[in-house]
Amino acid sequence: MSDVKITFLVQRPPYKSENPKLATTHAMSYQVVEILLEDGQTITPALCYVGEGVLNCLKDQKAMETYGITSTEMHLKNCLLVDMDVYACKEDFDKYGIGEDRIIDADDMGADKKMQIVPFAKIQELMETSTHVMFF
Amino acid sequence: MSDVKITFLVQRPPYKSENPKLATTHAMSYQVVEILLEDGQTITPALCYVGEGVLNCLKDQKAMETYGITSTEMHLKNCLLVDMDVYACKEDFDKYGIGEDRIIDADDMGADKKMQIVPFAKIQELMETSTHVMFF
Amino acid sequence: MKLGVFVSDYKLTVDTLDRLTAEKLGIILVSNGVYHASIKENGKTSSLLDKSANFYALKEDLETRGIDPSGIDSRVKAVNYGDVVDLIMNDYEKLAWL
Amino acid sequence: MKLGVFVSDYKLTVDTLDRLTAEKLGIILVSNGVYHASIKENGKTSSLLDKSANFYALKEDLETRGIDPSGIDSRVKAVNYGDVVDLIMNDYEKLAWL
Amino acid sequence: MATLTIGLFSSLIGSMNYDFALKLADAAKDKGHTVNLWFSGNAASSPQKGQKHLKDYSHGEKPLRALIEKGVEVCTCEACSVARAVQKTTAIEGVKWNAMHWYLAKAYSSDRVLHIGGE
Amino acid sequence: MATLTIGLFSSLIGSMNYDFALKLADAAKDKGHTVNLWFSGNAASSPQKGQKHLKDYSHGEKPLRALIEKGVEVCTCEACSVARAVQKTTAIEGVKWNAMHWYLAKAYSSDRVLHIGGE
Repeated sequence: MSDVKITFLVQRPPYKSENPKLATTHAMSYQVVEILLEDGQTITPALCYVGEGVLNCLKDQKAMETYGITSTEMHLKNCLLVDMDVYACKEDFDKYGIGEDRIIDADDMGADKKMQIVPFAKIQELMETSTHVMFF
Repeated sequence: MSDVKITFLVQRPPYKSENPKLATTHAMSYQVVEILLEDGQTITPALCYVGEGVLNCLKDQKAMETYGITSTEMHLKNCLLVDMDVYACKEDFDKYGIGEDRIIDADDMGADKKMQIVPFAKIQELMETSTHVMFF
Repeated sequence: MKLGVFVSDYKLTVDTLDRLTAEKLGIILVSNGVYHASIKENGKTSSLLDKSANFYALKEDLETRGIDPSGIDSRVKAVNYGDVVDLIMNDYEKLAWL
Repeated sequence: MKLGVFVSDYKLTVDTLDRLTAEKLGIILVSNGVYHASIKENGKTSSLLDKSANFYALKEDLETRGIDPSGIDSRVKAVNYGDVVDLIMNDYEKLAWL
Repeated sequence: MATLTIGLFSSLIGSMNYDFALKLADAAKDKGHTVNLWFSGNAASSPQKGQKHLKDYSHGEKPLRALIEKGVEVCTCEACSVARAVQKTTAIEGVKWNAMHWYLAKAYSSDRVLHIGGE
Repeated sequence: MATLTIGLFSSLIGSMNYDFALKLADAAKDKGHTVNLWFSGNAASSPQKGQKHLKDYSHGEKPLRALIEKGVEVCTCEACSVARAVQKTTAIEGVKWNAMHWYLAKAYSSDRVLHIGGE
């Protein structure tokens, strides 16, 4: 039994580049990675939003209506739905004046998980306890 | 007889994106554009470097030796060789402490033209007297 | 000159817009540029909006990012693609993209 | 943690590097990041170099941009691709790219 | 009615500049203007035929074909395209192939030029 | 000797991150390390065969083939590639096609992961 932790750190706003979205889809793939690993081997992702990256977490993104593509919001909801740990930096929400009412949840999809709003120190700790970090 | 002036404004350093190079090649094509125009119609490009864009103008770029691609320096030399007007912002060279000895020329290729180091006000004037501007 | 500048990013790495002057300046916020119309940092609106210019923000790009066009800064007018075409053709002679 | 950070740009739009801490921090300047090792703005060297870290700059990327590796800031060591591999394998456990 | 030339240098997927340019071209055409569209830089890989339309990704082929159908002139920079392994034989029909002077010549006769060269 | 996995998300031409990743992979392999290379995002258009090698443009096909020859495992994100009209049938031989969990599985067994996801 051996687990490898990976921190996916999103530092940039959505849509300007594909990378913030790819952070969600890459992290999500931990769900199926076992088919390429040995028994008992697992990967645990932590998906973290810091800096302008927290702008990914605004709800009511209408990318499907406006441009016909899946919104970053929908990707994030899917992450919560499969019980992934998703963290966003409290200091940055405060800096941008983003209240909890504007932050994505997946309640309507029946998810138990919520986005975890944490101080940057917690994200630092996640990086320290991870085997690998990936900055998006 | 009618001339259309286009200001090509390069604001970004070389190699990070292809665009600063594409400014030189697009401007250069004024040389052959007459085959698509009527008699007496001409285009006059002004290629201008401002902000971090002036870092394109450093000489001794060894992109061919290191990565096997034509350097931005070589593209700029070719522009001077065909007598294009190339301007760079004096304030920005001063800001970055770049002396004339470090700035590209095409003397070795027999070019008569030199890069014209001008105050930003001159570049502003070029934009004002142009029909179109293209920011790279 | 009558210059329409498309601002497509939030954190700009170029300062050209701060340096140039235009008798008539239009700033059209598109893509991540629309955050300038909506996001306050530490309670302050974007300094871009302090410029002497007419401001527009593309509705589709606001909505894509979860921003309600009716709630943006009062100095900025929400416009759609058709409006942008009219701005380009009727109000500004030269166009720049940042 | 022992963290190696690749800085690939000159004007950074992200501030993550300013916020994180590491017991051992290596900053490897590549692509346009190499300007931090060479360009002074208004006579001042890049504030990046004031960080408590070991600094490296990729020779190939300096030379591509017309910068002589022998003339860079004394706090920065010029390295080649093989050296970068050794830094990755021997000196830093986690790697980040900015 | 006037003429607008759009120069696009961004990739099909990623920045959404591509989506912007196509929607703007469409809106201008709908208002009766003449529209030209030039692809250079990373936009020059976008005339490749056979893009699979997945909902997670921006898609260009269908709207590009619709623009051409509507009479928008679309041209790609040949050198930029072939360096990216896009060949005329496997490219979207109706896209013209030319060199950079095509863009300058269109700019010559355009009332407005929007050069989308950021990134 | 150790294992390095590089994840690359940048386009073939443009940022020079692609050139960097290929040169780093080559240098690591030369030192006897095991190297894996994952293409996603705009890098996923780079396995397209038939890139014309022009001196003005970065070129990936030849160095990529050389890396594969040397034993570097290269894999592209299938969804990212097909959305960009890159098909298996016209892709560079030896490049694997898989989904994102390939990258995570390689990361699992790697001593070092360099994720080049900027831009």
